[in-house]
Amino acid sequence: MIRRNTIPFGPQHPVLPEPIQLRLVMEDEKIVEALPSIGYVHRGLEKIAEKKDYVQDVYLAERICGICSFMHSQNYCQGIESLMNVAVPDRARFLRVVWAEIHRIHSHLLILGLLADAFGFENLFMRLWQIRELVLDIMEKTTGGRVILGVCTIGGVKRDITPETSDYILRQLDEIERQLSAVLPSLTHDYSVKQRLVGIGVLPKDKAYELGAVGPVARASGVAMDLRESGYAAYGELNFAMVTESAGDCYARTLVRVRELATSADLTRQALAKMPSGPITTPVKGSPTGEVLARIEQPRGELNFYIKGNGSRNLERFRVRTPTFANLPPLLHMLTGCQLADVPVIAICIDPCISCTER
Amino acid sequence: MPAMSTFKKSPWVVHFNCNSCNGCDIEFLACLTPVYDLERFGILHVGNPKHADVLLVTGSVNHRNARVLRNVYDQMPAPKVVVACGVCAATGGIFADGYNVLGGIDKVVPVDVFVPGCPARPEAMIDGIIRAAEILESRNTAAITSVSCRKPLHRCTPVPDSPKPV
Amino acid sequence: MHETREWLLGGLVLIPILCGGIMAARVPKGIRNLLIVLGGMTTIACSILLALGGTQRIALHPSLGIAGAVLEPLVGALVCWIGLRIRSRLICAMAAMPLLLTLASLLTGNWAHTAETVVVIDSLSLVMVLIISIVGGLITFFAIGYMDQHEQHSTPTAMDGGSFLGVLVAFLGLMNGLVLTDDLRWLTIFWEATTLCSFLLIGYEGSLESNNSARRALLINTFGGTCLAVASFVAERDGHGTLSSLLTSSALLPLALMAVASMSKAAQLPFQSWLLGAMVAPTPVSALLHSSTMVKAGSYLVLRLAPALDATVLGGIISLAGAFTFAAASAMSISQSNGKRVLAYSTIANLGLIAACAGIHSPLAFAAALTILIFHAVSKALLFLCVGTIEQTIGSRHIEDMGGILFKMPLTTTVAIIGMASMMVPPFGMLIGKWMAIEASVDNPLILLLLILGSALTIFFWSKWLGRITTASYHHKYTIEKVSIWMSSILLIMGLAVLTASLGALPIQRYVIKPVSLSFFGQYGTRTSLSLLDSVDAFLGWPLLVVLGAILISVLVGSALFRKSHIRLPYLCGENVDTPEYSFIFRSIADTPSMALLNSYYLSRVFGEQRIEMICNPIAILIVISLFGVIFQ
Amino acid sequence: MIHLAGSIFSKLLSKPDTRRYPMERRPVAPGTRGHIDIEIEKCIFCGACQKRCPSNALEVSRDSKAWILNRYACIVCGYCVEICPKKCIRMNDTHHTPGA
Amino acid sequence: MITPNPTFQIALLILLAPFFGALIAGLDRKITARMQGRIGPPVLQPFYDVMKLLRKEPIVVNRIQVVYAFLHLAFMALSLILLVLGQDSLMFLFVFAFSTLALVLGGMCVRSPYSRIGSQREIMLMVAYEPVLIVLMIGMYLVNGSFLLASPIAAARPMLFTLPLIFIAVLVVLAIKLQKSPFDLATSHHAHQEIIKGLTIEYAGPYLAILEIAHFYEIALLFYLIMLFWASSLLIGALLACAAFFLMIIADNVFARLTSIWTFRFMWTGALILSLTNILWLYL
Amino acid sequence: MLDNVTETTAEALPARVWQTRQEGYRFVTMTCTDLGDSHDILYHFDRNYSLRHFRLRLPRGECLASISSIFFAAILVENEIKDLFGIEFSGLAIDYKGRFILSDGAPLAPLNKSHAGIGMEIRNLTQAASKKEARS
Ligand code: SF4
Ligand code: SF4
Ligand code: SF4
Ligand code: SF4
Ligand code: SF4
Ligand code: SF4
Ligand code: SF4
Ligand code: SF4
Repeated sequence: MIRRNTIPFGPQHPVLPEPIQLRLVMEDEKIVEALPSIGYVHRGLEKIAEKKDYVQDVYLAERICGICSFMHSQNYCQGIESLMNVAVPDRARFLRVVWAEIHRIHSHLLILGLLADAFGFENLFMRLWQIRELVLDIMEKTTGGRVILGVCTIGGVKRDITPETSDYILRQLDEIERQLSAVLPSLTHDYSVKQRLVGIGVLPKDKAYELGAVGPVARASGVAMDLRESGYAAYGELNFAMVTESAGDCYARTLVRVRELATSADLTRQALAKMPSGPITTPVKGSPTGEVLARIEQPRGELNFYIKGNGSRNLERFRVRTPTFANLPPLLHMLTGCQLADVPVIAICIDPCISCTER
Repeated sequence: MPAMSTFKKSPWVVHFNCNSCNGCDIEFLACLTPVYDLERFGILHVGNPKHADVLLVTGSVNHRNARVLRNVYDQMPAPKVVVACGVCAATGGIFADGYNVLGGIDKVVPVDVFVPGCPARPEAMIDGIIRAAEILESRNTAAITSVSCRKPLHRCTPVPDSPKPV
Repeated sequence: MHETREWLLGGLVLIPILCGGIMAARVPKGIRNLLIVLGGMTTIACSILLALGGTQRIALHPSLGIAGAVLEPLVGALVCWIGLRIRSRLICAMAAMPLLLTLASLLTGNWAHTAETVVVIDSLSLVMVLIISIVGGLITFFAIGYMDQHEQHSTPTAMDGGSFLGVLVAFLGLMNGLVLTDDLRWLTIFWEATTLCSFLLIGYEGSLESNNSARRALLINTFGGTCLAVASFVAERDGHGTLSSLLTSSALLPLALMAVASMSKAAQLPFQSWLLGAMVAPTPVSALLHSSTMVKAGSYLVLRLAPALDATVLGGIISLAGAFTFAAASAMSISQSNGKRVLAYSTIANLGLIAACAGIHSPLAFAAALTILIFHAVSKALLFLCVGTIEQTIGSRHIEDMGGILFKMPLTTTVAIIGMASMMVPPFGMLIGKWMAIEASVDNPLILLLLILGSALTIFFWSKWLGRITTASYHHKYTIEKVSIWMSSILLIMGLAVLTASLGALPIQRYVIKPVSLSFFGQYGTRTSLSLLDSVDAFLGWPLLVVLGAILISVLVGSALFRKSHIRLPYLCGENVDTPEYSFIFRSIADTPSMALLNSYYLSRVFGEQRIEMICNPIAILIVISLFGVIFQ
Repeated sequence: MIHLAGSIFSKLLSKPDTRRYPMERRPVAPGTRGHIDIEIEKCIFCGACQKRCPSNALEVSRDSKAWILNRYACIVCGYCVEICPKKCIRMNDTHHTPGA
Repeated sequence: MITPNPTFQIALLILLAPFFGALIAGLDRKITARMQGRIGPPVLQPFYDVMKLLRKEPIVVNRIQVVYAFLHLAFMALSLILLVLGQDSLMFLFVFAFSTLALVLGGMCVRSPYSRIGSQREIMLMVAYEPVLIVLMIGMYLVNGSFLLASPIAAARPMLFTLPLIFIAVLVVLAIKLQKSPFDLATSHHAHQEIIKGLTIEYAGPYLAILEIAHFYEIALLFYLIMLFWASSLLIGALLACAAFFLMIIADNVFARLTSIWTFRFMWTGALILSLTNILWLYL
Repeated sequence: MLDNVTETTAEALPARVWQTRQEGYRFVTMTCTDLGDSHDILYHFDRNYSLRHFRLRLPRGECLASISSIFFAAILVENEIKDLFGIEFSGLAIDYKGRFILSDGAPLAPLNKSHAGIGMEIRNLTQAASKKEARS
């Protein structure tokens, strides 16, 4: 007779840099039910946004989450710009792509490192995070912030990239790729790593679509969906091939992220090369009215902001639906039936960001 | 035992993310990695409050995580210190106005070191933890008995040992 | 002295049977208890007196031989009649065998072959008598207290306490007879009689389950009994009416048959199912059947045979079967959460170990077998009694329900901890036995492998259990157990016995077991095994004493350092709820409290009972068949 | 099978990547948002910075001529620096030291 | 083996072994850090850690836990003594196994799910590696004709030549015992992902220090055990052990953690068969 | 700007959502806005980067049928709206009972306009304390 075990997984748990609780019901070490309990990082950001003025909200939006902070400010600015019919200067659109893609590289390296940590590969974790510091150096050099960049603003960007910094970025990217080439094969080809990833947490394509998976999780299951294809910012003028995999397991998700590192580096290079000259910002007057659902492809997938203005400096409603929020139902699906040892791996593989999920 | 500066040489840190936007968290994690390498000070990142000397908190307190923070703090053996990382942990930062933000973590646990910044830079965190380790050293072992255990455990009633799950 | 000896024999065999017989006649409770004490005490006293007298052959009146020849078919007929009543053709057919054989021997003309019936009191039978009388006696005393309570909360059955206890006491007498007699016919009679008694005891509850179990026990053991009967017939035909003469002959067929008989009684694979079924009976029965009597008859027989197995292939196969049983039963017990079943599998495993050693045919192996036999009897009896007591108190025999009992039932649990420790922890006796067994089997790689795997697996279930009963919540205030004086005193005595026996493990080794095994093997032993035995003997006792000292000091220092003020809630990811009742509740979904539960692992997908049975039973059957294959080679 | 094997040796033998922070301070990139400072002489106490500060970290009082920064509330966003009419708020590139 | 007086030897062992173990642990951490491109802690860090732990508040969940901690320590020290004094090898193994068992029981006897998971896994690991160790002892007997652990020292030929396959299997056991990837399942300093700190989770302060000290003894013990494979020369034996430990560090840095079932399967097939093959050729 | 918005009613909603699912749309999210006397609820769906929205006016105090049986993915957002706006959903596949994102002691339905939603008192407290520090 098997008796069921119930254990809390989180909120204070070392594998989760962020607090969320999964209540795991297990038979021996096999998970039969996993239910999330959230609200440990709910700050009430949507309400705060209504109380601050819409320019201050740029700073607030950046702090929805520190990992892809730039994407949040970018999406917010794009939403407000579309409400106010602001035409963003071309150079600013390209600059946004540069920072967004560099941000994506940092975010992917971060989560790949955490993934390595989740399956107990400390060296790999350390190496990936050490390379990530090179990315942070780029950000610090170009924006003055390591994590929260604070460069996006309504109507454009605040800082320019000079030819020298552009060269610096290119050199740094080469260095990053050189160092990654020594480390990434271990993540994609090592026996012990594959043992922990291949066939773990399988999410079939139809389930992925039905449960609303987004970003690398969806793409790893073969759902071709990448909002960059819709051509916001300067993506319409750059070439890139969407990365998809079909297996739908943790390994596929890892591969998607690994391959996206290359796409992002490539996009950065393209954007730097094709960078038009001109101003980086336009003046913005008035207040937003109307409603919009602004969308953008974040490192973790599709990010939605519903912004409703009422003609005053305060917004009527600001709602955030982040990719992790969409990826939680697929996570529950993947967890059922897996082994306890695989819980951290599967959880990290959706790249959970609770902070933006709960706002 | 000679009063060796053992605490200063091996402060073990447990990290709890309260209401943080992740900015401070990833900066703390960055401290552990090769570029900043906290372990060279003997600092170990432990997952378990029972093994920790330093509680490093990022983010502010909300209604749900206040109790968790308190529990984590209570489960640490004395002597212990608390480091609040980032302005959220100090005052609530940009979120201080939120309906679900109770304020800085000093609302729930006694804080010894505040590290400003949004996010706090790794260098600032290193300063903060080293400072905390010094405070730890100065807290003498005799104070151990004055651990905070908020409530008396009196109301104990016998219960069946393996009751059905609630 | 001769006369006294005969009286002693009477005390050992007849008095218990007599007492049991009287009790079966529904005497009042007071007299009943008196009779039990009388029967038990007499056996214990007689066994000690007998042991003091040393080894000897006693020839009894020749008429007993005739009586045996008459009784044997009668017992067979009785079994046959029961078989008819429970509608089992198979049992009838098998039980009819002795009848037919008697007929056959009448025809062939060697009926009532022996002029005298001999009782051989050698060192082996002395050891057995001591175990049976002392351990068995104590169990019957325990049963007084146990059945009192048991009857209070169970429906009365056809066999109410009186006759039940009667059978229990009579069992001791029958077992004593079994190990003392040298006459093959009497051996068969006692053998069948114990089968019958166990049938009655297992069927005590009268429920469907217990009836089925009783029937299975009868079936399997009758099969063994029939093998024995055939063996004795064949031996007699060849002119060996007694065990001792049979063993000096080189007749393989009777040996093989007797080996099978011993396997069935000792519940070796593939015969293990009856012993597991026997768990439905009240705990004293399990204790009696598993530790000192019934199954030990099987081990006794195989040990008896051991010297005759002199490096034959037969010995190898017996050994293999035993080792295989050891490994398989250990594996099966991993998936068990029912305490009694765990004990049952562990019994099967240990009996397998004994058989494995007996087959190896070396003095060291024999000594190992004897050591295991002795310590197992005491420890296992103790454990069964503990589980019984625990079950009566907490109402469950599931291991997972036993958390925290250290505080609810301090005495029983402490004794149980000693019992469990004695099964696997140095310096207790069982471990010494296992140690010798492994060293003795170094020359048989296959057996060695099975022993190694088996002993690794045993760690699994013992530690699970031990961990669970020592579990304590933070600050539980329990109501302390109330156990009847009969039960608690017996538990205490047995606990102390285990402790002292283990303390004296090496002296016992040197002064009891080594002489016995030398007396059996002195002339046969190969050089290496003798030198190994010497190395055991030369093994300094100090590590064992130091180990015990370390345990003692650790326990004392550890508990002295503990302060109540140091207690904190366990780690539950920070979501503990500090309720006064539980220390393991965490807040979960929607802020509602949820209980953190973590049972031990049973790995039923890997070590599931059925799964392993499916693999192991066929293999075991093949081994049994090959036992005969050897003969016809 | 084991792709890291080679590079761990090169790591072992080469100089560590660690920046020995308290011992050696690395020059920060120009324009790094470290902390803000005020040149109080230039300030006209107009209160614009207080009004715009997203984090309510500033308190300006025209009457008592006070400009107070709560450095434990300032998110170092630099908005005040941008909007100050007198350009008297400066962005410094070093971080504030922790306080107790 | 050098000093004839056993009492003196025992005292020396009890006092020095933990220092030796701590030193190795410190080196381990340092080298690991360097392999990751970090500076790493001072080599003496394990000492500081233990000293600090001893000064902390001793918080526990129940009394028995404390008893088990002491049992673990006592038996670990004892098994080291049995080993170095060359006592019977199986008896040594039993004492050694019980030491681990005490740790497991200490983890099990608290009502903490993580601690219990750690314990269950440790039991699985024990069941996985115990046969290999017994086979090692059998091999030793077959080579040296005696179960005494002193016998390899007297032997002329290093055991490494006669038991090479067993040596490999023992290396795997070493990885398990040192909680190195891919086997760092039950408890480990760095791998806290699944079960935080596994079975030591409910120990704090001085009691954790006791477990640490016991681990230092264990390191010394394992070091000696490896040395036995080249017992004829103290120096070469030590070098061999150093090489083995270095190998462990490398393994720790190039493997991900695998699961307990995988470990179990691997030990009972791969490692066990490897060592049995070695035994078989000794029979031939 | 939001286009492709279809106004619908609470009764007609499930059928429409079902049909949308049949057409191969993916559930994106829901947005609720407090309009004072009623709640404005938007359902967002996506197919190949083109959005489709349903708009629903829910008078205060009325209950809404959950679509979690059609799109399981809606379960979280419905629970969230329940917490933040106090709208009851019938037939939730997993019901967190209004304690999904808010905990005991947190304000009820804080995203409604009637709720001030700002913890000024607390803020003043903390600021006063840390200001002292900042000055010194
Ligand atoms: S998993 Fe990573 S982030 Fe989490 S505790 Fe471990 S090192 Fe820290
Ligand atoms: S998705 Fe995660 S990393 Fe990105 S902004 Fe949101 S919380 Fe931060
Ligand atoms: S201080 Fe800033 S970076 Fe840190 S958690 Fe708060 S908002 Fe995020
Ligand atoms: S029991 Fe009372 S006095 Fe003692 S630590 Fe707890 S709260 Fe303080
Ligand atoms: S047992 Fe309970 S009541 Fe008694 S001192 Fe301890 S906590 Fe208090
Ligand atoms: S908290 Fe629970 S276990 Fe502890 S004393 Fe109270 S009732 Fe007993
Ligand atoms: S905006 Fe500038 S001038 Fe005005 S109060 Fe602030 S610092 Fe002074
Ligand atoms: S930097 Fe930003 S947060 Fe700080 S005072 Fe200026 S506006 Fe306020």
